[in-house]
Amino acid sequence: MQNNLLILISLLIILSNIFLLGSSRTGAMIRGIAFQGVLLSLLPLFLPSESVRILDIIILAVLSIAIKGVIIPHYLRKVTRNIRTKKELHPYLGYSVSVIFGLLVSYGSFYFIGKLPFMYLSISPFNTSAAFASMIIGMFIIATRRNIIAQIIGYLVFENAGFILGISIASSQPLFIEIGILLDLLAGIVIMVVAVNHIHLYFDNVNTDSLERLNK
Amino acid sequence: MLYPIFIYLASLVLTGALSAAFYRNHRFSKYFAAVSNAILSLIMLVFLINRFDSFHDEVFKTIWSLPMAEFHVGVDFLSLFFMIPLLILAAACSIYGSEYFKEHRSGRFHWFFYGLLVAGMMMVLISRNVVLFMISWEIMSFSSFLLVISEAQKESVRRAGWIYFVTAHVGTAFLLTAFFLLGSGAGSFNFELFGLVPFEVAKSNLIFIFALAGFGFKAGFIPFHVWLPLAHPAAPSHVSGLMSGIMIKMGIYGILRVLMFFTSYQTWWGILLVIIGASSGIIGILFAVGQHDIKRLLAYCSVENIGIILIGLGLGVLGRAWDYPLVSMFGFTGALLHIVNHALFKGLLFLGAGSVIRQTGTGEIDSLGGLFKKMPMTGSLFLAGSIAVSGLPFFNGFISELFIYAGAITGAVASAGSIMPMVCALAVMALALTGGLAAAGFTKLFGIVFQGNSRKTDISSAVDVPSMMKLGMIFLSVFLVFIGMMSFLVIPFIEKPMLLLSGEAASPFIYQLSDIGEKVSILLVALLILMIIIFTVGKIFRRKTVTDVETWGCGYTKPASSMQYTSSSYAEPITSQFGLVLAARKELQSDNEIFPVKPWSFRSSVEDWFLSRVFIWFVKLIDRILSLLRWFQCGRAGVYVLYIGCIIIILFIWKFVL
Amino acid sequence: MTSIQFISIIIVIVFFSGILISLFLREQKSLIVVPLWSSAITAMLSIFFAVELNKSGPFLFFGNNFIVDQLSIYHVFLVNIVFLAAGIYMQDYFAKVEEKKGASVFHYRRFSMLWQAFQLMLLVVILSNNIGLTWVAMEATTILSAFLIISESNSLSLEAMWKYLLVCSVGIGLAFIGTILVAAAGREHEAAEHMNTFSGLYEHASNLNPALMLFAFIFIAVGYGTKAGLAPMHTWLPDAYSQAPTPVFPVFSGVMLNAALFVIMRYLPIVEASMGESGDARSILLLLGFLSLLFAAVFIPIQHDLKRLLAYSSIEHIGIITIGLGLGGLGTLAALFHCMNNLISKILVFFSSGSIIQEYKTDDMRKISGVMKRMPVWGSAFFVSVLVLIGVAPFSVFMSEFMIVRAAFRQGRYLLFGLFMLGTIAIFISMLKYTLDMVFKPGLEDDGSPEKVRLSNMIIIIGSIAVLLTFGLWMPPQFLDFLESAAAIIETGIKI
Amino acid sequence: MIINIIISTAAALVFSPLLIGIINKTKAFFSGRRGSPFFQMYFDLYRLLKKDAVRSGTTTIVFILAPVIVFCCTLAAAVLIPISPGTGIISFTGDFVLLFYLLGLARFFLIISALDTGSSFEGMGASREAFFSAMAEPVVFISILTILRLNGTTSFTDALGGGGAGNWIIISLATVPFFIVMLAENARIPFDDPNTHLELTMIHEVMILDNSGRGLALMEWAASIKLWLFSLIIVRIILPGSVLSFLLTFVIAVIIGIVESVIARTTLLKIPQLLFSAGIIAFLGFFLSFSKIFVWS
Repeated sequence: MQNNLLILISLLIILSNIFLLGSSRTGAMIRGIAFQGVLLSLLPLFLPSESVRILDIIILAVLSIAIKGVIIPHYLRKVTRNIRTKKELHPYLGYSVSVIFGLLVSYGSFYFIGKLPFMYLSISPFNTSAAFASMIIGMFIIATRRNIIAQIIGYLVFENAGFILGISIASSQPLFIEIGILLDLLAGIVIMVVAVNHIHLYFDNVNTDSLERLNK
Repeated sequence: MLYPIFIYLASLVLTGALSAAFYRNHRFSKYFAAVSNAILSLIMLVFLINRFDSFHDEVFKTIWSLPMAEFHVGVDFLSLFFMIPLLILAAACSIYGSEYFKEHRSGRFHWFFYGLLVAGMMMVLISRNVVLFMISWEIMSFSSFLLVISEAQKESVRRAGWIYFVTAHVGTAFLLTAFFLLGSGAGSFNFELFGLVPFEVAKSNLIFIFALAGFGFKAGFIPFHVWLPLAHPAAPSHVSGLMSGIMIKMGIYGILRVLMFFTSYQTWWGILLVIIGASSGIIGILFAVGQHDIKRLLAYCSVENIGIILIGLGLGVLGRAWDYPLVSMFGFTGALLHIVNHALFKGLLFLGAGSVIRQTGTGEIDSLGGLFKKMPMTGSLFLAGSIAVSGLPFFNGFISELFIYAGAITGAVASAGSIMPMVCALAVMALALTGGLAAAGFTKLFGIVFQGNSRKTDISSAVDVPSMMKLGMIFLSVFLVFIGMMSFLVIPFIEKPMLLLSGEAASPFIYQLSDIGEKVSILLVALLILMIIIFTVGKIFRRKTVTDVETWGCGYTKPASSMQYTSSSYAEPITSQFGLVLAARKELQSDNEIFPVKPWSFRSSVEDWFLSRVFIWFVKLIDRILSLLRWFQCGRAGVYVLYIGCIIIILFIWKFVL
Repeated sequence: MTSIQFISIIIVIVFFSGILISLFLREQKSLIVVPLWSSAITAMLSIFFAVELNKSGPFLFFGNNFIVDQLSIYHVFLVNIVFLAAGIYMQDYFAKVEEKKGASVFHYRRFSMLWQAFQLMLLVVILSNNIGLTWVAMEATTILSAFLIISESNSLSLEAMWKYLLVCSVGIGLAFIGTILVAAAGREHEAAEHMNTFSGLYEHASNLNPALMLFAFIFIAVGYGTKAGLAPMHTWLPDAYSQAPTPVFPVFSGVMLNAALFVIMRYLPIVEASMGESGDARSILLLLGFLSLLFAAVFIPIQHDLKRLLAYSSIEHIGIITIGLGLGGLGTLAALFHCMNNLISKILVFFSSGSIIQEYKTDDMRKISGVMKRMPVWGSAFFVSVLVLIGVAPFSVFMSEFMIVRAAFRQGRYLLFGLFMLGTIAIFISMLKYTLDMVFKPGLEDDGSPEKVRLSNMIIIIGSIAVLLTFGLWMPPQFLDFLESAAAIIETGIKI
Repeated sequence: MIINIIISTAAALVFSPLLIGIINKTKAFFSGRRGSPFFQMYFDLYRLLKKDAVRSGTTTIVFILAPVIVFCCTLAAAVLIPISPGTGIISFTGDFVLLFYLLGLARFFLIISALDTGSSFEGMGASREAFFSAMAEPVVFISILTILRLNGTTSFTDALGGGGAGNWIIISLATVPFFIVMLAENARIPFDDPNTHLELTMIHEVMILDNSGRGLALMEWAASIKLWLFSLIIVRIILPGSVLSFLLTFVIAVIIGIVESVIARTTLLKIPQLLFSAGIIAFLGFFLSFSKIFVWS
């Protein structure tokens, strides 16, 4: 039962990744990443209860729902409204290509990662593979998108991969470390958004094309 | 012997530091540094010569808190021998240098680095541990680099300093390789352990090649000479004297030191050395003949003389490899003596060139002339140096070349087989050709600069140099004549270092050396007496009147100083005949009117294609290879992230899939 | 051990009070003195740590979350020396800035607070025994230094900051994944409660899952390597260096690079021990180190911007240190030694180039000339520092590079040896050329006013040259011992 | 020893001007003239020694010293050659280097005394002299190596004053380059024409344009001694064992005269090629002296 739920969550995560890869609108992407954040926050609940204190798990879940599912999407939405970029994005690679890439990566990570000789450690190999797929997809989004907001979302996907992995494979961190990690992420996003605001003020757009002058 | 050397080193550095501290009183600071430098060197020299006969190898060891390092110094006859020219030149050049800077003051640390350079060379000579050796070696390069860029506000000087230091650094890389190879068998970095277990042939060949290249960058034989003709003109003259005189010999010292680690020599080492020496000698002097700048000419001449030394070394190695102790003895003796001799006369010539440049403001040969009358002392000393460098009798250059000749002749006459006679004949031919061309080059230099009338520069107000500078030059020229005339008194100093190199097999024949020396001396003294007699007789019976007139212009009524032969025209036959090697460029400026009104001018210049084609080409090649990767930093943050992903995947595949 | 805890509490108090005091201070001068004091106190206390260490050997405190051993103390000391020097230099720098444009108190306050927080986080990175805590603190330094970059906004600095944020965040994310994987490997072991600490991992290293550890190490090397500026993850570094607002900042990042590399040093013995010294982890480091050297050699010849040039030089030296680590044995010792040499020469080169840039109001090297004439002291310091950086003997950088090539040669890695030589020579050629022109080429205009150098700055200059020279010629035996035991920790880990 | 020296010196001083006379007589004979007397050179020298001198104001002490040095060095070199078997006054390994370097010293001073006047003509002559002699020296040395190998000694004077000659092919291969170099070094046709004055093709004569009086006498005498020296060497190479072989130098002079009469002066640009071919012949001789093809003993 638990296991099936875990697989379901992993599948949903992968689907949301594919969705992010295929969507062209910022608003949709933000919704997608919020959905992924909520999904992730459920993961701690599936941890074997003997290894961690239940209170810790609840605190962690609540905090991550708050940060990943509410605060960060909200903040991103605000900045998107602020800089008024709902237009079509022009990625370096087309959406359909991206989706195909995402599928390939997901399949590949199930194939390769599942074969690694330490998979027995994770609560579910499915989960771990999804994490690595997210990692690569996150980087892919960063690399192929022109819009800075999309890059931030890519970064969030990438960070989520770490979170999934943390939950699924190694759950022995003390609470304060986990919270520190979440807060760090929050602070990172905040400062990125501040940067986006600055960039927008300065260039009147948030395309990465104007950020290619330092190149030698 | 070692403790006095330590004291000498310490006081050199100390006086340098003090002179930097007293820089405010510039006059005092420079005299203090220069004079104390000279006195210290002289005291050391006298002490050394005094102790030479009763000397035994000395070693001093103590722990040194650096990984792999041990403070291991020692003196043997080879080091001792190299110290003699070092100390003589250090003294002469510092005395001279005290007056050299005329208008602008020398830098605050000039004398400090001068002392450091001398100390560095001394340290090179006594180091018996790789780490210590490399540090001393680098101190030497570093301080000489800083001295070369004394006048770095000039573009040419910066370029020269740059190329010099780069070549020095590349040389260090080769040296490190050679020493690592040496040390890999011994398991230690102390020289005494190198070669205790004989090296395999392949390894010893590798060591030899790397050492030759590494030390070659300092010694400056072809093709490693590129820095010499740039750095010597750039440096202040007393520094170029010291560098060309003795610093490049440290490269030779290194080669000798490495050779001493081997119990048996390979034949092809000797052949290679002779071939490099011969080509270095011939090409070096050809380049020299084509130059228009006094110090550049002298620098190329150093390349030539290093070539001659290498011929001697090559013969020595061949003699040992093929078991002809006589060849080996003559070869090494000649090489060692030529090291000293070249140090002396090249030092003198650089100092003389410096005097000319200082008093006239130019080193351009073609614009000078007639300086002998204005600067008789510099002129005479320069003449002495010129004769010596051409290897002609009465001066020291002859003696050493004679010994190298003797080695080659013995090899050519006495040996069986066909390779050895050919190599020896090559040596003889190269020596003869370089000798003749050197005479051509230095008659040109002396004749154009000191004789005739001035061509462009106004020398009416030129006077001879201050007495301190004269003193430095006279000091050196005394040795020139002394070794040239009384060589048998000098030979005992060479015998022991020579035996270290050529092995004990040569010791039964050692009497031949001073025998030759004595015979030459007797003949030369007799000849000198004859000359004096004839000259005096001519003076005494001087009933005839001598009328002063203008030079006969062959009927031309208005001779002008611009009609004189220039260095371009003097060297033209040679540069055009050897165009294959020299790639001489001729510029003829003329107007093709029927009645020419504009003045025509002709100028030939010799470009060093080793620098322009080989060295710069190499630097550009590296740059071109590197530039293949310049797209990497494309400026797009997303791509940068992609790189990170790629390296992760690459590492994953490398470690888990392959 | 209580005294140690006491001391460390003092340190924390010092920093926090520093941050608090900065909040209430209104005078610019005092605002920039506060960080100076905090770093001075820390530097002195680190000596106390070292003494304590000598008496009792490595120890843990604060519930196994912090560790003091030779390795960490060495780095703590180095980092604080750099901060101290930076603090001293900053007095002069800001005084000059103040003359020219009136920066607001807010500016100073933010700077002072960020600086101290940054310094504290670095201390945590180095002293932390908990792998998670290390990561958190490392991430915090990224964010804090991003705030430092943002303080001056023009288009280029924004661009630099964006790249810095993005690339470093991804890097640090990878480091997080690596950390998790290591923790997972530790969880497998029965003594699981200590297995998220370095000391615990050292202890049971041979029982860890080797494949997992290697897998984790790929992430750790790449992740922390991004922060350390290893190629090909170095791309943010030249941009951030060149656009950083003050010449002090590059020193910060220099320290940050070292701290990131320090974390890799911590992990290295664990991974190697778990794989039975197979050398796989080391070979990864060798590859990354070599790539850094290569990319430095690729980009240095075409630089026109002084700060970017120095950034690439930093990449080169980090690469050299990494190669040393990858070689092991003598290489490890050399790498640690090179850390020190690099940091101290960084002090010299960044301060002198900072002064030059401030004087010439440009960082385009083609427009800077005649430095020696115009500012003899800083000019000579700059010249010497570049000579040090390109590995001229008898300075200590030469010595450490010598040891590294020796190690490479002894292990029979002739190709690496040759490429190392080629790379350093290529860098030597171009850096020397730039420097000669900058320092000696006659300047266009000379305003005639003699250069004024504060006594404190003179002390920094002479002190660092003296240290570089001394350590190139002679290491104090105690220092060598200390270094060797620190290297032994990287080689084999420690048992407490 | 002393007697040997005196004999050699006297022979060099006395016979050398005669060689010039013989050459001129031969040339006159071939061109159908009566020509100047055999002893014309002696008269010239006597006249010059008596004469007043005229000296350029541009010159320095070098110009005054040069004739003495040139004369003494050439004479000393000539004295080193054994005039009859076993009369070498000095012998050691590489003694010929001393001999030829003494000539080199003489040449050095000849050149700088020419440059001392600042005249473009003399500069031109000096330039050519410097170049051609540099080319000639290796040729001579290789030839000498061949001779030394044949005699199995490392001392040239021993070889000249010794007994046995070797294979005649090799000896002639060693002698021909010597002869060519002799023509070059002594400013003879086809390298130079001693009879023309003030032509742009000249080498030796043009260098002593400004010498006069005693200076000129010493220079001319030195030149004739040099010719004597070379012919004596050739004679002793060909006939090492004979006492009176020095008389054959006069035959050499006749041959020179014949050569000068039948060959035209070559262009300057071809001189290096001529010397180069002489070098090739010399090398061939040397190569044969140790190659296994030839067995002569």
